[in-house]
Amino acid sequence: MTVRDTGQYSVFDDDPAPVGSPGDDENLVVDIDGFEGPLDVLLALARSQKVDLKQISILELVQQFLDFVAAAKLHRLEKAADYLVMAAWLAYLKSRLLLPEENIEEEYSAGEMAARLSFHLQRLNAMRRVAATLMSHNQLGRDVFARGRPEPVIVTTVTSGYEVSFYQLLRAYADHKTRKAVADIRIHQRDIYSLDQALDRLRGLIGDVPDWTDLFQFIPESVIDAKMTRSVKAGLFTASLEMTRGGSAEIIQKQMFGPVFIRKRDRKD
Amino acid sequence: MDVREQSRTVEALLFASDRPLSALALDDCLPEGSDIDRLLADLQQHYLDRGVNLVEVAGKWMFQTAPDLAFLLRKEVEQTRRLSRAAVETLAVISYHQPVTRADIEAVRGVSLSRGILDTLMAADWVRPMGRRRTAGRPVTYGTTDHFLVHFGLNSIKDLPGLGELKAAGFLENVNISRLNLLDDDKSGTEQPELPIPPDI
Amino acid sequence: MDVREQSRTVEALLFASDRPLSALALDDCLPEGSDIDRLLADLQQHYLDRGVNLVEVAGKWMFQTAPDLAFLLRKEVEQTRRLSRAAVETLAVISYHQPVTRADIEAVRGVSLSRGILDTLMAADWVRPMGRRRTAGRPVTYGTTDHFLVHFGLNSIKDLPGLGELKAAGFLENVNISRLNLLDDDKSGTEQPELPIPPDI
Repeated sequence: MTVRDTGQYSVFDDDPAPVGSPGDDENLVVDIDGFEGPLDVLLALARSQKVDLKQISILELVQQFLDFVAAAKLHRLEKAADYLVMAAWLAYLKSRLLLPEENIEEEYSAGEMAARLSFHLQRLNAMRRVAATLMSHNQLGRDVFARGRPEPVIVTTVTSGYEVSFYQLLRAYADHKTRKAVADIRIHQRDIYSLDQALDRLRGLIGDVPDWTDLFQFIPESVIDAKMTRSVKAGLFTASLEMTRGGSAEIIQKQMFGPVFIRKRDRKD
Repeated sequence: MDVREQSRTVEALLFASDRPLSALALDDCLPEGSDIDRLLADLQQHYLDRGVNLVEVAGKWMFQTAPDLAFLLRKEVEQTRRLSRAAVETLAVISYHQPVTRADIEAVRGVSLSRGILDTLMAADWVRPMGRRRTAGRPVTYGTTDHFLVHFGLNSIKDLPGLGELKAAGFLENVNISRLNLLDDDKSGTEQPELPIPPDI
Repeated sequence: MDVREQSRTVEALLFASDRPLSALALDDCLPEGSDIDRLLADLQQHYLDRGVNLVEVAGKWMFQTAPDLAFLLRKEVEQTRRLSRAAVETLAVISYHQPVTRADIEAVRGVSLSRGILDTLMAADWVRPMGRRRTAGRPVTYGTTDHFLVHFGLNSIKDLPGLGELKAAGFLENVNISRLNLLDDDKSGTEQPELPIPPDI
């Protein structure tokens, strides 16, 4: 069987709902998305025992859950780590329930752990029952109606001329924050060696050097920072291309990834 | 202004309004020495078996259509939007356990509270932040609004259906404490057992 | 459905309707063979000397406050007004960042604070001058009032949900909070002690 959360609320009390008819375990088709977490599955399984929740067999319940998880593993359990953690805990509980008590020196007895699980299931069940009752209560605007055409009078001990709900206040702040998160983009100023700087440096130095020179010889000695060095290299390289294009220098690279050499060029050449 | 006129006045004010009015506010519109409680009781009696009833909700008074006529009126008015099951359950946990923290809600429901639930309930003006709990992290606590009471026709939180049974069964005790009490009364909250189960089982 | 039930139905329909209803429309909601004209006449008679009357206007029927009580409705016409969006946002900024100066508010909101917003918030008794900041120009700082707390049901300003809690509740979609917090750190002046404000401010 498949369970789907249709998003619709139904009066689920005493519905033998989610896990499907008990007994057809062989045909158990599991859709984890249909359940709201492992406790939900456990409650559905416990209900399928068709006894008072206080009387459920925890051992049987544990086994059913482990079967459920085993079946679900074939599907998309990776989405539901909670189920695996619960399964691990239940497997532990099961082993404790099967072992004789006296051999175990731990804080909680298996009986206590089982009682605790049972309590949680009973409480969740009780909350679901009252939730259903609450929703079936007469609701204003659904079952009972206020005056449809109220006459414009407001009889209040007037406290303020303005009406703002707490929700609106929080909403305003959150919207403001959301907008601000989009608007406040700060770009850190980065240290870069500009093309102009590189051109100035190359033009100034290139005349002093007679022959082919490794372009990176022109990196200023003051530059030691690795990031800055990269920027300077990029700047110098771009500048060398620029000067070559302009005819005031020529460059040569003898092998791939090898050094780039540059020398001054006379226009007359 | 005799009692008859006083009654008509209260009737007119309540009839004109589409939201509940407090006895105090109504009394302000009456002459000195009027017995507003008596007037309200009499009006309530007069309307008891009519198509419109006078009800007390959230400690205030309002006229609304008789519940037994719901089946006739429903088609007249657009159905209120359906809440998701998770939202309904969350609303129930908040209303019965209030004030509760997010963690409390998650502990009771056994699943983490997804986005869009609390803000939906707050947008409907059924739930609001109440304050902060005096525990580590001082988490915000949530509770229900007066509008919640009005919407569900309750005079106070004490009128929630099944409240007594839940209390008797120990389901409404402090969520975290009750969990520990179940195991060991002497254990203080700091010695929570480290069981590998999120959320707390 | 006997005549009594038919009458209750008509009464409820007229009460809940947001517009006057024709006899024909009402008749549609009643079983075959109902005498709608008779029902309306009887209802009109019943309400004749009460605080509300059933009246026929332009061939349609509606409940209306008795003419002699209309003064009640006019007397208290203190309609609540809506705050502008900018004002709500300013109020939110003040409540979260107080004490703040005008300039702070403008810096946080990124727009200049138009005249009248602070006045409006102060007139509503939600915001008040708190003191003067010990910086150049000694600008006045603003914060929220006790009345603000009462209005929004807060025990203290610390009860306002934090950014993390707002996000958890679904208010902040796709916003990186840690980044927001960082941006908020430039809230200047928090370390400077406030000066008490002279009484004439």
